[in-house]
Amino acid sequence: MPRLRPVFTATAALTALLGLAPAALGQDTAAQPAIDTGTTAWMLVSTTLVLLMIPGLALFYGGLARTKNVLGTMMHSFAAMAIIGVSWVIVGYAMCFGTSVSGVIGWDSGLLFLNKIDGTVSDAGIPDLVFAMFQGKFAIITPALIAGAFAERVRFRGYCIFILLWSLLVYCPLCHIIWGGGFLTGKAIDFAGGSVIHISAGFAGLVAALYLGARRGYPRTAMHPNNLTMTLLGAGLLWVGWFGFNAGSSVASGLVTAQALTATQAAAAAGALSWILLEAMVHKKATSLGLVSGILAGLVAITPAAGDVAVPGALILGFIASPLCYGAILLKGKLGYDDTLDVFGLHGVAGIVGGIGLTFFLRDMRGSIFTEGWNTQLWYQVEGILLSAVYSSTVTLILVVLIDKTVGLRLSDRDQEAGMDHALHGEHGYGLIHVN
Amino acid sequence: MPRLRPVFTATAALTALLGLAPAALGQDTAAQPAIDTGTTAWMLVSTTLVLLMIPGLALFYGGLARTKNVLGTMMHSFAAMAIIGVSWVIVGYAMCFGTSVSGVIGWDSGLLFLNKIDGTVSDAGIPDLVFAMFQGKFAIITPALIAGAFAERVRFRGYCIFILLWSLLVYCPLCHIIWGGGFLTGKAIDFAGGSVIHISAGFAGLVAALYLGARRGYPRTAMHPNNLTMTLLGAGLLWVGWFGFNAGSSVASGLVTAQALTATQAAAAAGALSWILLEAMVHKKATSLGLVSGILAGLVAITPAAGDVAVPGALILGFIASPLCYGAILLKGKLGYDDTLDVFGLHGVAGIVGGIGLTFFLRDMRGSIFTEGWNTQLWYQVEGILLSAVYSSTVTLILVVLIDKTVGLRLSDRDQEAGMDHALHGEHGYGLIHVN
Amino acid sequence: MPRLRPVFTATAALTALLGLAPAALGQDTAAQPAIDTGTTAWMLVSTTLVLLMIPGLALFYGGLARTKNVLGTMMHSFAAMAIIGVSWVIVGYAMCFGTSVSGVIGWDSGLLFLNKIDGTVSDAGIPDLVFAMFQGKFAIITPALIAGAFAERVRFRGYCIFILLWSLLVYCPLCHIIWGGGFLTGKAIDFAGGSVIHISAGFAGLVAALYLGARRGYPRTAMHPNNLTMTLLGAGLLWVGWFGFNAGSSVASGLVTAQALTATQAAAAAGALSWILLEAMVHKKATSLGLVSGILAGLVAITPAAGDVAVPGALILGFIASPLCYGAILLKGKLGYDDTLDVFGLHGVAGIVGGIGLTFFLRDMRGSIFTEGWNTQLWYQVEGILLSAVYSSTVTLILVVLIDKTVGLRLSDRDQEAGMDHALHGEHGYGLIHVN
Amino acid sequence: MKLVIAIIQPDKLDEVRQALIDAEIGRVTVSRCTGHGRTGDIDLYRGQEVSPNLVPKTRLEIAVNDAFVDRTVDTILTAAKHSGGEKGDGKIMVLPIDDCIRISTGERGGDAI
Amino acid sequence: MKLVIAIIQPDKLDEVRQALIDAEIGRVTVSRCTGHGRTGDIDLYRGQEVSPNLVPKTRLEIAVNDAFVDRTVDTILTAAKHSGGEKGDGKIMVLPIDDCIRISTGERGGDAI
Amino acid sequence: MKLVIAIIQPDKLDEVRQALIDAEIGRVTVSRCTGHGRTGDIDLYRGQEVSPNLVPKTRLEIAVNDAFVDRTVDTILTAAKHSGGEKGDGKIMVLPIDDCIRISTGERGGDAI
Ligand SMILES: Nc1ncnc2c1ncn2[C@@H]1O[C@H](COP(=O)(O)OP(=O)(O)O)[C@@H](O)[C@H]1O
Ligand SMILES: Nc1ncnc2c1ncn2[C@@H]1O[C@H](COP(=O)(O)OP(=O)(O)O)[C@@H](O)[C@H]1O
Ligand SMILES: Nc1ncnc2c1ncn2[C@@H]1O[C@H](COP(=O)(O)OP(=O)(O)O)[C@@H](O)[C@H]1O
Repeated sequence: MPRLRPVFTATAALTALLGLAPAALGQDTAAQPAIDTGTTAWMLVSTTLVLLMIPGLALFYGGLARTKNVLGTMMHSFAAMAIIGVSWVIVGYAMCFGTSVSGVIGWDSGLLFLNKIDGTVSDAGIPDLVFAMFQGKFAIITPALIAGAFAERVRFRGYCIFILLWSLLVYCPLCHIIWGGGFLTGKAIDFAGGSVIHISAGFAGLVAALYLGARRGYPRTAMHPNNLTMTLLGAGLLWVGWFGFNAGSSVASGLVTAQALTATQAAAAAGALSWILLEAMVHKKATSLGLVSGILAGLVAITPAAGDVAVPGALILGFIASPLCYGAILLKGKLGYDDTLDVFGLHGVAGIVGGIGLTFFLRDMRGSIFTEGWNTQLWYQVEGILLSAVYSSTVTLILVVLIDKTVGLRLSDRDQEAGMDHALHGEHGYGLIHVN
Repeated sequence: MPRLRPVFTATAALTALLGLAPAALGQDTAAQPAIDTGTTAWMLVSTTLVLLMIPGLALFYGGLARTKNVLGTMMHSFAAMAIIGVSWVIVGYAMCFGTSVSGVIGWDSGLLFLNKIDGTVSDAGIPDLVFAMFQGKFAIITPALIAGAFAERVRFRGYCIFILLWSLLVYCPLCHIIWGGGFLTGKAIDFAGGSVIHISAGFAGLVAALYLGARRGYPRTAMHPNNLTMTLLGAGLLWVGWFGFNAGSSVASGLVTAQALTATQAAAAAGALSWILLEAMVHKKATSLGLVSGILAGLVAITPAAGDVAVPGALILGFIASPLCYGAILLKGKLGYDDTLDVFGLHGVAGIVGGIGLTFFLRDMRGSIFTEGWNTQLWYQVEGILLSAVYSSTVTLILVVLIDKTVGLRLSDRDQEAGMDHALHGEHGYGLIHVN
Repeated sequence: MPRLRPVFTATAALTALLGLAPAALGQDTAAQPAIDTGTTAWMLVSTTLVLLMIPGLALFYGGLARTKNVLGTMMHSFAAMAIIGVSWVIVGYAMCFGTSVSGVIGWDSGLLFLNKIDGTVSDAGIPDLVFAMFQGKFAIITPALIAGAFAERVRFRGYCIFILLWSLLVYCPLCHIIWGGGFLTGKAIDFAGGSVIHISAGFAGLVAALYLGARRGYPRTAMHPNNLTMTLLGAGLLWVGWFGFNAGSSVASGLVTAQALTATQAAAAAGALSWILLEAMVHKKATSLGLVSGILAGLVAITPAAGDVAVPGALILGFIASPLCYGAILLKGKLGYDDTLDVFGLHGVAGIVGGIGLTFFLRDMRGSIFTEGWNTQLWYQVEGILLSAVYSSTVTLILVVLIDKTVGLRLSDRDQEAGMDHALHGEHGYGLIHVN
Repeated sequence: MKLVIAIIQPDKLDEVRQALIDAEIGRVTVSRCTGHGRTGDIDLYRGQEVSPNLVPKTRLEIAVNDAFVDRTVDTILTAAKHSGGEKGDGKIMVLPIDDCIRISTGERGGDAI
Repeated sequence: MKLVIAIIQPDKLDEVRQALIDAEIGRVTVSRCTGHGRTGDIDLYRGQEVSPNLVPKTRLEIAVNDAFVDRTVDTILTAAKHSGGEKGDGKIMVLPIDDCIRISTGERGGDAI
Repeated sequence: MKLVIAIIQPDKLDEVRQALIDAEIGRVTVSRCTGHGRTGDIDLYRGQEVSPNLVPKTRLEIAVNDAFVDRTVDTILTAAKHSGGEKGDGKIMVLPIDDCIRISTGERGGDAI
């Protein structure tokens, strides 16, 4: 069937072009560590759970948007699945976990298309591909988090370009520096991504929101969530997925995994409880959005700390994160800028609370890195947070300005009025109102 | 940074106050059983799956409420996550699985804040924390189940106090008695919580519904589910989560686990099929609410039996549970009391069906406890059910009366008319109707 | 308690009647392979994940239907859970994986009610029941997929009979032939069900849609999705579940599992990206339905190939599947037949793309079967696809004609206008519009 | 000029619209409402038959010139009936209009209808 | 014949309907609307009080014969008030009707109301 | 007294409301409807352009005293136009009102508007 050969050759050419040796084919798998099926199973599950967080986030954010923007808002998360999903396997993993180039970025052309690790097993007894997939989900969710800050007023095309560049220029370096062998690896404690994920996304959101300006009509016009039941379900899925996010970050299926899961559960519950208690005191009413915001605050706060604090510490972190986020959101109202879905107020603030706060509740099991005492550790923590905040803010600012001036990022007033769903996607979220 | 020390000291003081030795820090982990990563993985997953049931339940119940009560109804489940989530790690686990005090309640101050088990591994090869978390999810879902019985007419504050007290005074003792080393442990077969969970919740719901009286307008006014698609999704998530609930209750990843999962699957399908066949015969129409009610009936009926009956038994239990629940719900209509979402009609009735029915289909693998013959076993079963029913009813009645007379439990007629969402939570479920 | 004995005896009689030896009771479990708890854990999880796909599919399809048909459409998936859920444990498994009868169908009366495997362990180190349950979920989802092709115009009773017969007469033979020891087993590569599931369902849908004719008003009347947010969530759950579907099909928790998961992730992302890029080029707008259709196209295309192609191959398969499906759907518009939710356009087309396309990207690890060279393999692939397509089409045609002429399959025009929810199920999806 | 308001059964909407178009009455505004009718729209709820006291209906508003009133009413009368007229088929009301303006052009009166 | 249109608070719907039935006015059409009122329907959004500028309301339409107009208006007036009259309780409008037709039977005028 | 009914494009609601408030017409009732217009609201469905035959519209009802009718109509005319008037911008109808009652106080007639 010679008609089909060209395709075959084309691929071969493509592979050759990219310098990919056909690694998997001749690989010697004898000298590898044995696979631990149990750990592999849990890491596969964790990968799946973190994937579940992305539709969860789409629901969480989508429910809070106005009816006319519900699809556009959900698309921000789904587009991250498509775009970063592809870029991660091509270059993202290589940039995060390749050989360190001066401690700030990784690179290894053998890791392009995950070629080199197609058949290898890591020391933890899991196929390297599983780790790459697990990390890939983190890379997907981080830019999707930012989207909440400028929801309801961003063009889709510009957004897509933004998250791709942000992922390569902000996420990958930070991930490499703190986790992948860069200059802060092994110093700052960031169990599952307080700095790398939540603080970097929080500050990116803040900067982008400030640059793009408020939505048309904000804050004069009341902007009501179109469907809070969706937001509640989203929060539920996020909590569920976070077990993979945090407990999976142990890259094991053992004691630390259990501790991370326990801390996650305790902090989420404490965050939720603390938020509704506060609302009950202030307004005599506990809201459902408050409860789920508290869940999120607790989950974010425990993220950097999950494997390293015990139950009392987790409860306290969750408990204090909520009032601080609450305060930050009120402050936003005062300052008048428009962080649509409070990405900074939740992820930025709770990320800092967790990153700093964990120093005081460490279980002290990780040995070596603590020999220098807790105030050294505190300094490492501050360093990690500052680095993420400053670096992410700076590059984000450059990106949004560039993109807005070229392809356009801010949605025109007319399109904002018509709604993103119709103007950008040619769709309507709910056909309910169509009588036919 | 001396300014931060006070926090640190405060925690230390708190810990000391509660009599918590800093157990985890100096713990000797050498003599422990080795961790089985596979079993640990499955138990972590089961914990996650049972967590998923709680948003699932929120959807299931929420979809059946009227539009004006949808958030209030979902909040019942979410509040349980927050409140019992915190109380469980503080005292709940100690009261269920601590050293037995006269066979009726557990206690061990070392288990407060899960302190003593922070680094220990159980004989099953899983960290004790995983078991504590798995059990914690059961503790969360049980009071959330009750909420369905008095949905649409309960004050949020009173509800929160109710579930906290109910969890401590009803759930913990029952859990201890039947599972945690109390006087029925090892006698009554209750694989995953027929008595402890469904029967206790079913009777509590019945009693509370009777005491609080019917909703304003019931049964004269037609009260339509606001969103059955939500209920269907909820049922789907419950089925999914129930695999963790039942198969996880084997605390293993092996043969019994597989058997429990198989029985669960078979019974759920049989329950669903039986309900729609019945409807098709009676009304010439099969409803979607009927199908999912059948799923639930099947799942509840198999819960006490999951690990101990084979496929034919599971099919039969599922098949007979549905018509009996159906009948009970029709009877409710006749008797005229208002168990809003049929907590008794589903969980109470199907729990009894399973608890009694399993005696006739036992696989007879568990050995010793059956040497006394099946009618002895039947008596144990009845004993367990009666105990749960009577004890739960009694304490529930005391609690609802006390709470209603003090902080208030029944929602005023005016607030019922305005809807819980607006009156209690200051929110609206759907912004769809807001034109802007 | 003699009153209860009759039931006991009745079961015994039933069991005896069906020729079921009480296998599990006296079974010798000593000579079995040891259980691998890790692999068992992952396979339990995979089973759960594939179960999750069914509510996922219900949401995906349900959201695309019109408001008046939303429950009826979701019921198609849920009914499959009930009906095939029961038939599978009774006879389905025996027909797929029993001893081969002339290479076209399996049979083993000991497998009825899964009796013989109640306590056995397979060579992969997992209880046989887990494998049976995992496969059972595939059996459930396949007929549910077909339902999309004739959504909004089919009677519920006829549909129920159709899927039961289709499952027994089409699915079971195909499954046996390609996977269960039949004449194509070990020849055609169909890792997780490209032919067995997607192509067979795609062609069945096509044939049924052609026979039943278009919906009343099609294509003159615009028929709007009632709730695209539901469809998006459904797509998210499908992606999540597909990790179980594909990676679980390795029946392991190791290297191939990881490779299958990686390929799945890469292809889904590539499919989504490719679809929105295409839309952006053609319409200057990327739609959310397009993005999720692309996810589906990618997932279907990688299904037969998941364990056997590396990242570049997966990306390419995903990337080309979307435009081909897109084209097929446009063609449908031209040809004017009414495949309501594009079952053929997505599952049929992408299944063929994957089944043929994989030949050019094989990792070449499976050894022996490739010694004959890739064009032999290509021929096996074509054979598998042709077999599924022709066999499924033929039997489906017979079934729909028979059922339509007897119990009735096409919904009357009047009932189509009133909507399936009201006419067939006596319900309404959304009570939102009820003002009370 | 008159405003014809018709409350009909939702399942008749498509037919009525088609009939109106065939009678050259091309403009109409449709909304959802629920009515307190004599008839029951029986739903099932866990084995119980539930008859809602407010039944979903569809509301049409059609502004017409005086000469078209009868044709409009007759068309609806014919198309909205279930097999010769059933309870719950609905009602038509005719209200006077003082003025009518087309927004895009500013035309007034009969021309703007 | 008159068309009585009443915009009321959603939580009063049940009471108003019951009162109308008690006053032997059994037919009514109900729909949802939102109004630009003077009053605030305060919602909470993450600790901030949000006062929507369009407040959900319920709209009743009742076609009555002239003799019934006063009774209808008075009934609504009484039943729709919150504790003696609050801002936002709503408004009643009375419009003339030229004709009314029952679809099922074709009856016209006063009999068809 | 007159009842001004305007069917406008949903995306113009905010502007129209603001313009009315600026013209001191502060009360309005808003609801959703769909209209059978001449214009297409093109949606995409898997690569196909779908033009719904019923397009979502927004319906305003404003009860005004006779002196305000022109001002109301003119305000809407100006604010609801898309760049000088496009197909589908909608329609305004003016109906007579016999009486108007404020529920909270029982005031009647012009004062209650
Ligand atoms: N007098 C009325 N005022 C307002 N709406 C009415 C009136 N009469 C009928 N309707 C509307 O018409 C619908 C059909 O009325 P119903 O009494 O069921 O039909 P019919 O009178 O044709 O038998 C009702 O649900 C209601 O919405
Ligand atoms: N002149 C009017 N035109 C149209 N709708 C009106 C008018 N006046 C009041 N309404 C409707 O009645 C509702 C109640 O009005 P509001 O001003 O809050 O009450 P009240 O005048 O009784 O204090 C408003 O939300 C609006 O929907
Ligand atoms: N005669 C009419 N009767 C009822 N509604 C009408 C009438 N004419 C227009 N409409 C409403 O106004 C909307 C706009 O009408 P359209 O024909 O698109 O605008 P225009 O006439 O301004 O070009 C329609 O969708 C419909 O809801």
